[in-house]
Amino acid sequence: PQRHATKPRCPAGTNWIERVRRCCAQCPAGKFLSSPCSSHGNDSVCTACPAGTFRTQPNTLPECQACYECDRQAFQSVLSNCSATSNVVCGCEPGHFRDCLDERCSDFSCRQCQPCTGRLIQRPCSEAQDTLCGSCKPDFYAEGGECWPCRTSAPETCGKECQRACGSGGDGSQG
Amino acid sequence: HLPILQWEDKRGLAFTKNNLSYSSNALVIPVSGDYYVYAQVTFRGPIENKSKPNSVTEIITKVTDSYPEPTQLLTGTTTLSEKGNSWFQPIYLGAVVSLEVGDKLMVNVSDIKLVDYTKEHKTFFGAFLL
Amino acid sequence: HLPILQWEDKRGLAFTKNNLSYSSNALVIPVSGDYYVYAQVTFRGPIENKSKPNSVTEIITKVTDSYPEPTQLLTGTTTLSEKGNSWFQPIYLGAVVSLEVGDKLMVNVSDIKLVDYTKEHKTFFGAFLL
Amino acid sequence: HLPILQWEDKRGLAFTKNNLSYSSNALVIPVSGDYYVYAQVTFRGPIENKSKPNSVTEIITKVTDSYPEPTQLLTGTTTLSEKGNSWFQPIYLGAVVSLEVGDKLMVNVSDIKLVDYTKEHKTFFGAFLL
Repeated sequence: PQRHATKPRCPAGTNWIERVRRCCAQCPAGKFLSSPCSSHGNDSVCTACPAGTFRTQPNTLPECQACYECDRQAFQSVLSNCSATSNVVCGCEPGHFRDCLDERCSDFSCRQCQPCTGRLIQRPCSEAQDTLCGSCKPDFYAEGGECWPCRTSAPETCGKECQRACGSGGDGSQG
Repeated sequence: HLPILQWEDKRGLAFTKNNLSYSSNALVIPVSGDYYVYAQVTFRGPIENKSKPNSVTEIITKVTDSYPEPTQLLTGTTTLSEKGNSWFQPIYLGAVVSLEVGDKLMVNVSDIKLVDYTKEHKTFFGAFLL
Repeated sequence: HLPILQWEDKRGLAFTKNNLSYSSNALVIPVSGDYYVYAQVTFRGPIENKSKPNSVTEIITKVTDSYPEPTQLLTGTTTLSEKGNSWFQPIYLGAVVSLEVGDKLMVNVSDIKLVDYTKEHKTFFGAFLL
Repeated sequence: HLPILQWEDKRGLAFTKNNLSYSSNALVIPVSGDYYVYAQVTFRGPIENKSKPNSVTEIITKVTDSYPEPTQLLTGTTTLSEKGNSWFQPIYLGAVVSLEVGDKLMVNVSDIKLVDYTKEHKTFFGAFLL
């Protein structure tokens, strides 16, 4: 047998309120149900969500949801403030991108964009993804996975790659 | 939304205590009141053709007739150290929440394939009325 | 002493009942007895101009009129793996403790700037009488 | 079986609540019913002439007259990041289980030498009747 009494179907725009065992009109977004309707059902008492709380949908809940906060110390920025009908929306400060914790990216941390020192930028950093670094810039040569300015190389240590990129002199004298 | 864990409520370590019934992946609240709700999920890897994730997340959510969207009640998110081949990571959550009769409680996880289902003493979910 | 966390006690999921009250960063015990006390703190980083700490600590402490020093009731301390860029680490604590009327419960943390306070379902604190 | 932890039940943070008695390393159940059983073990290292283990495990087990083998009720097992010299790792477990009068509850650990016994607020064990 059904352990909890089945709830009757309520007409559209109303919800079953167990405490008073009747269907009451929903409160609009931005409000909550502070006291249920009386017998004729559409006089629900709705109260505006207090500051710092919100409801995005029509509801018959006894309280509003607490707004999230943007993690300013961890490089998040506020894209839109919390209102009575919408939660705060956070992004990342310039120079940072979203490192998502799940596919929907509902939770993310803001990571510093990589600088691509000495490299060409194939795709600039954006809110959604890190910079994509390309090959070494002109007058730079690749060594040990990094790009080094030609002017810092010395003839005796300028290897094949260095000579290719910086010319035979190796000290960037032509530059 | 994140995938929802399915629960075995008959065999072995029954999850449903004091006439909490369990249907379509959710614990159904039989009487309004304050409940201590808890869940542990043990994540583990590696699993074939999947690299080690940066983090794992467990969320206990509530669905109610009074509101069209699920409400996140408790969340545990932890990053995983990069190296290391086979890994285990349990996340335990528990707290008191006010619930209405008919409310449904579910456990969502960041990646259902990483959940160690093999033993019910490693991954479990329940609630009790105060 | 380690810094004490401040808590939201009214809005959203937060509530106080059976005259367990919250004042000046502490839960105040209304009647003597055994309580199940619990708290989860989610730590996270990196944050501006701070390198990653070796470890994070959460302590639930009790202050009582009959004893001048706070008593550490429950402690969770965990080391963090060195590498890794952004990191998350929740610590959950919970146990039964005997408390007297007027006792105050607080949560101390190793570094308040590392606490993720942005969502109520990630960091929370509570108690109930058995 | 894994080694069993011994508990200090008199001094300080008494573990035994609501007349649960404690004898030969086990909590003895005084009356049948549903109990919320919980335990936290803090593991730590390094300890002399022992390299850092890959993982640590905590298991709450039940011994009952009606069954010769211990039953694993709750298990927490977590891998440890390789590097790092001194390390700490707490594991908290808690859930509702149905117990019979005379049942014994124990906590087993993967390596007893790694358990941080020094303070009872770091490693604790208890239960309460719902």
